[in-house]
Amino acid sequence: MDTQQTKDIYTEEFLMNMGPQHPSTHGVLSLELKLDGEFIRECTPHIGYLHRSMEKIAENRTYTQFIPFTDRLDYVASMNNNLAYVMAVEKLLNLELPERAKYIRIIVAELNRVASHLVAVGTFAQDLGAFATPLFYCFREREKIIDIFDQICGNRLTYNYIRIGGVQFDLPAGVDEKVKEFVKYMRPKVDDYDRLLTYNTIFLARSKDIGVLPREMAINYSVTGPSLRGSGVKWDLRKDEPYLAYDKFEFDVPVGENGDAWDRYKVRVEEMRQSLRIVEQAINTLPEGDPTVRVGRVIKPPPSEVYCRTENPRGELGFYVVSDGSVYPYRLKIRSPSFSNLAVVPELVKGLKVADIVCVLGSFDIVLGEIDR
Amino acid sequence: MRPDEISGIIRTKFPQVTEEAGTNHLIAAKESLLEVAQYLRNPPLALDNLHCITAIDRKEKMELVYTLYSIVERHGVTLKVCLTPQDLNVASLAALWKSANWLEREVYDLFGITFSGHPDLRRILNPYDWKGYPLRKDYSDPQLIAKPRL
Amino acid sequence: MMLSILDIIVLLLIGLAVVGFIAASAMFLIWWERKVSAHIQSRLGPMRVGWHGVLQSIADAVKLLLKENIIPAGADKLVWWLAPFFAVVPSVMVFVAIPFGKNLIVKDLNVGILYIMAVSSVCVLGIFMAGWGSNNKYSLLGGMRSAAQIISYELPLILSMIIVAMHAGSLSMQKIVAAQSGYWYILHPTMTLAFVVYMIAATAEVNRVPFDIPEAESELVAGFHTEYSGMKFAMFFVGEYTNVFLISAIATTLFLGGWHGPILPPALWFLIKTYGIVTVLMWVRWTFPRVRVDQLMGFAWKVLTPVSFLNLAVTGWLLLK
Amino acid sequence: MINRVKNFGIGAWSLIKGLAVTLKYCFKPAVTLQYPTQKLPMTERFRGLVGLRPEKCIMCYQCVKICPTGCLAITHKQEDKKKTLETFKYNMELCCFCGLCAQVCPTSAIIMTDIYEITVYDRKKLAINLLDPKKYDEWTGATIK
Repeated sequence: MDTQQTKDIYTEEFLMNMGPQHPSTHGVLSLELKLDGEFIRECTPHIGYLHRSMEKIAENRTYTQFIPFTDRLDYVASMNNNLAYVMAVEKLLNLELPERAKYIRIIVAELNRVASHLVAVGTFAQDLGAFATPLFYCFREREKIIDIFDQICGNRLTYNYIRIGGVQFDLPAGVDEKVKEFVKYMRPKVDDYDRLLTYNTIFLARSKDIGVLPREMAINYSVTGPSLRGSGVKWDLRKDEPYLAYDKFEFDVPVGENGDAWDRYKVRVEEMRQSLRIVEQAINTLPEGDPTVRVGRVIKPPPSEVYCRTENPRGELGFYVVSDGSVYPYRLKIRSPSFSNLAVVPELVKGLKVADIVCVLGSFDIVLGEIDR
Repeated sequence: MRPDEISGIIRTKFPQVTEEAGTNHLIAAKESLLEVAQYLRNPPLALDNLHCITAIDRKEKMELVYTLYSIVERHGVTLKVCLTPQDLNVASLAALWKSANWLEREVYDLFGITFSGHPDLRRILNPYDWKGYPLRKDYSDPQLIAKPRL
Repeated sequence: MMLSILDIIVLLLIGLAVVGFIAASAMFLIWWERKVSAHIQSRLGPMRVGWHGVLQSIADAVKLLLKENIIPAGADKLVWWLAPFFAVVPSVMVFVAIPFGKNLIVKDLNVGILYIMAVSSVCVLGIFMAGWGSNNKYSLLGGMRSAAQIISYELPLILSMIIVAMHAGSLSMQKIVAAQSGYWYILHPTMTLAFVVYMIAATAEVNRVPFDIPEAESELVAGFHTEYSGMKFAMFFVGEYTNVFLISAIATTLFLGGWHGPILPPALWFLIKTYGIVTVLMWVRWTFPRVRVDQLMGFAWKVLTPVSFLNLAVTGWLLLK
Repeated sequence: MINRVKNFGIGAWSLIKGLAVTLKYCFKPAVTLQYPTQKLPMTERFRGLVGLRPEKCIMCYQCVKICPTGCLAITHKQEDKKKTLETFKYNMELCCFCGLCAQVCPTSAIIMTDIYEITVYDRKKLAINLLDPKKYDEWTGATIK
C-alpha cells in the first residue's frame, strides 16, 4: 500500500466507536475501532456497562436466594446457568440426586441449548445481512421450546426451575408428548437452515476464512464451547468429564476444520441436532420416582471450597464457591465463557474490514450479561 | 493422570510447594509462582489452559486460586498463592497464558491485587475512574444497601 | 418555439399525472413489500389500518410528515439539505421515456435508453451528498461505498442495454417494444444472458439486498440515511421504491416485450409484468445475506463486465453474419 | 477456468435452493397473534404478579425472608395470642417473579397470579398494599386462582 504514489497523499486513520448501543454488538459492548478506510487497524473492546456485581450480591444472599440471579447471567440459556450453580452447591453438600432429577435436568438443559443456539444462528445470519427472515424462522422454532418451559416451570425466559436437591416441580402431565412432538417438528427445520443459509454461496463468501482462530491460540486464550470446537479441538465437557447422566446417552461432538466463522456457525447447527438426539433418548427412558431430595429449608454447607463447571451453549460456565459454614456463601466466583471468548476477538480482527468484525463477533455468540456479571 | 500423581510429580520437582489438607490444591509461595507456572505449562504436565483465577479475601490474607486444565492430557490442577494484605502484588502469568490478561485485569479491578509484568493493567468491569475495590470485605459504599441479615 | 398557455397547461397536467402515478405506485409498493416479506417470514404484516393494512402507507406518510425536522450538529447544511432532492428528482425524470401503453408515453424520445442511463446515474450524487453532509462516520462510510458500488455497476448495466438496442436497431423505447411484438427478447440466447446481467446490475444500482452495502443495517447502523428523519427520510424511501419500479419497468420494456400481451389491455400487461419483477426482487431481498464491499466490486469488474463485453461481441458477430 | 464456472454453477444452485425455502414458507399459515385482540392464554403454573388470600395468612414471615430482592413487607397486630394482618406491602418494582415466596408459603396464602401486563405512569403506584381488594382492578380483573 505505501508505494511512492501514496507517500505524498496525506491519509489519516479515523477512530470509529461501535457501540455500546449498536445493532450487532449483541448487548452493551463498545468497540473502539481505529479504521484506515474500510480496514481495521486496531480494536479495543470496553465492557462493564452491564456490571451488576453479581458476586457481591451473592455474598449477601442465601444459597437458594441466589438461584434467580443466575438466570440473569446468560439470559438466553438460563436453565444451564441454574444447573451449573446448583451443581456447585450440591457438590459442596455432596448430595446424591435421584435418577429422575438428573434426567429432567438433562432434558431441560438440552432444550435450552437448542433454544440458545437458535438465537445464535438467527442473529449470526442477521449480522451477515440476511435481514430478519432466518431470525424469524429461528424464533418461530424457539417459541415452541419456550411454550414447553412455560408449561414446566411457569416462566418464559428466567426459569428459576432447578433447585438445590432436584427441581421445583415434577414434569406436568402432557409435557413428554409435547417434547417428542417438538423433536419430530424440529429435525426438518434444521435441514431448512442448512439449505437456506449454511451452503448459500453469499453466506459462504462472507464467513469462510474470516476470523480464523488457530488451535493453539484458542486453547491459550481458554476459549471454550462451540467456538473452541470450531477450531478443531474435540473438547466437550459432556463427553470428557460427564456430569449428571450424560454418559448414559450416545451423541457425538461436532468439530470444525479450520476455525473460521463458518465453522463455528456449522458446529452450532450440528450441535442442535445432537441435542435433539439427547432429548429424545432422555424423554424415552425417563425413570419414575420423586425428582427432589429432601433438603432442609436452611442450607448450611460445611466450610470448604469447590469448583464445578458445566457445558453451556456458549462455553464452560464455572462456579467457584467458598463457604464458611454460614447460610451465605463466603465468596462466589463466576467463570463466564463469553468473557474469555470475547478476549480473542481483538486479536482476530486486525486487518479485516468493518463488515467482518460484525461477522466475527456474531460467530463467537457472546452475551453481555455473562461477561459483565 | 490422577490428581495425587500430579501433585507427587510437582512436589518432587519443587519441594517448597505444599499441599493443602483434604483437597489436593497446591500452595506455592509468591516468589516461586512464575517458576512453578513455567514448569506446569511445559510438556510433562502440559497444562495449556488457565481456566480461571479466583481471589478470596480472607481478611487476614488474600488467596489467589489458579484453576489450570490440560486439554491434551485431560487433567487439571488448582494452584494457590497467599498474599499478605500489605503488599498485594504477584507476578503476572499473561506471558504464559493469554487468557490471564483479562482474568488478571478483573481481579485487579475487583480486589486491587496488582500483577507485575501485565501488558496493560486497567480496570475492566468498573468505570476507569472508580475509587476503591468493590469485592473486598472491607469495601463500604454509601449507596450499598446491605440486605437485612436473617 | 414559444409554448402557448395551452401547451403549458397540458404539460403541467401530464407532469401531475406522472408524479401522481409515482406517489401511488410507491405507496402501493411499500405496502406490498411489507406484506410479501411478512408472509415469507410466516407472519401477517400490517393488519390494523384498513383491510389487511392497506392504508398503512398513508398512515406512515402522515407520521413522517409530523416528524420534527432535525438537522445534525456540524452537518454541511446545504449539501445535507439538497441530498434528498438529488436522490429523488432523477428517478422522476426517467419516467418521461417509459412506455406504459401503445401511445401511453410522455415523450417517445428517439434516444430513449441513452436518456434513461444519463439521468439515472445522477442518483449516486444524492446518496454521496447524504453520506458526506451528515457529519457522521457511519454515513461517510455508507456514502463512499455507494459511490463505488453504483459507478462500477453502471458499466454492465449499459452494456446489457446496448445489446438490446443493437437487436432492436434503435434506442427509442417504443421501437424496441414494437420490435418485440411476436418474439420476446428474453427468449433469444444472448438476450437471456443480458437479462440476467441486467437484473444483477440493476439490483446493485438501487442498493437492494444482496448489494445493500450503503445502508447496511447491521454494520453501518443505517448507512447514508442515518441522520435523516421525517420527510427527508420519506423522500429517500420513496426514491428507493421508485427506482425499484423503474428498473423493473425498463426490464419489461427491454426484455419482456413491454406492453405486448394477448387479451388484456396493453397498460395492464405492462403493470403486471413490472410488478411481477418487483415481487421477484422482494423475494430475493428477504432471502439472501449481504455481500461484502470488496467481493461486490470484484464481482462487478471481474465477472459481470467481461461477460457483458463477451456478450456484446457475440451479438455483434451474430447480427453482422 | 473450468472449476471457476463449476463453482459459479454450484453457487447459483445454492442461491436457488435458498429461494425455494423461503417460497415454501411463504404459503404456509402465519404463526403470529394480533396481540391486543388475541392473547396467548397463560399456563397453569405461570408466574405473574403476586396475589394474596389474606384469610389464609398465618404471618410466619417465611415469604419476607426468602424473597431475594426484599419486595415484601408485613406488619401485624398481636392482641392476646391472636395475630391480625395490618399491612402487606408488595413492591412490584423490585419483584423478579421468581416464585420462591409462593413455593415457601406453608398455607399457600401468597400465590402467583397470571397478570403480566404491569404498566404504570407513576413509580409510586408500583408499591401496593396487597390487602385492599381493588389492588389489581387497574390491570385486567385479578384472576386469583
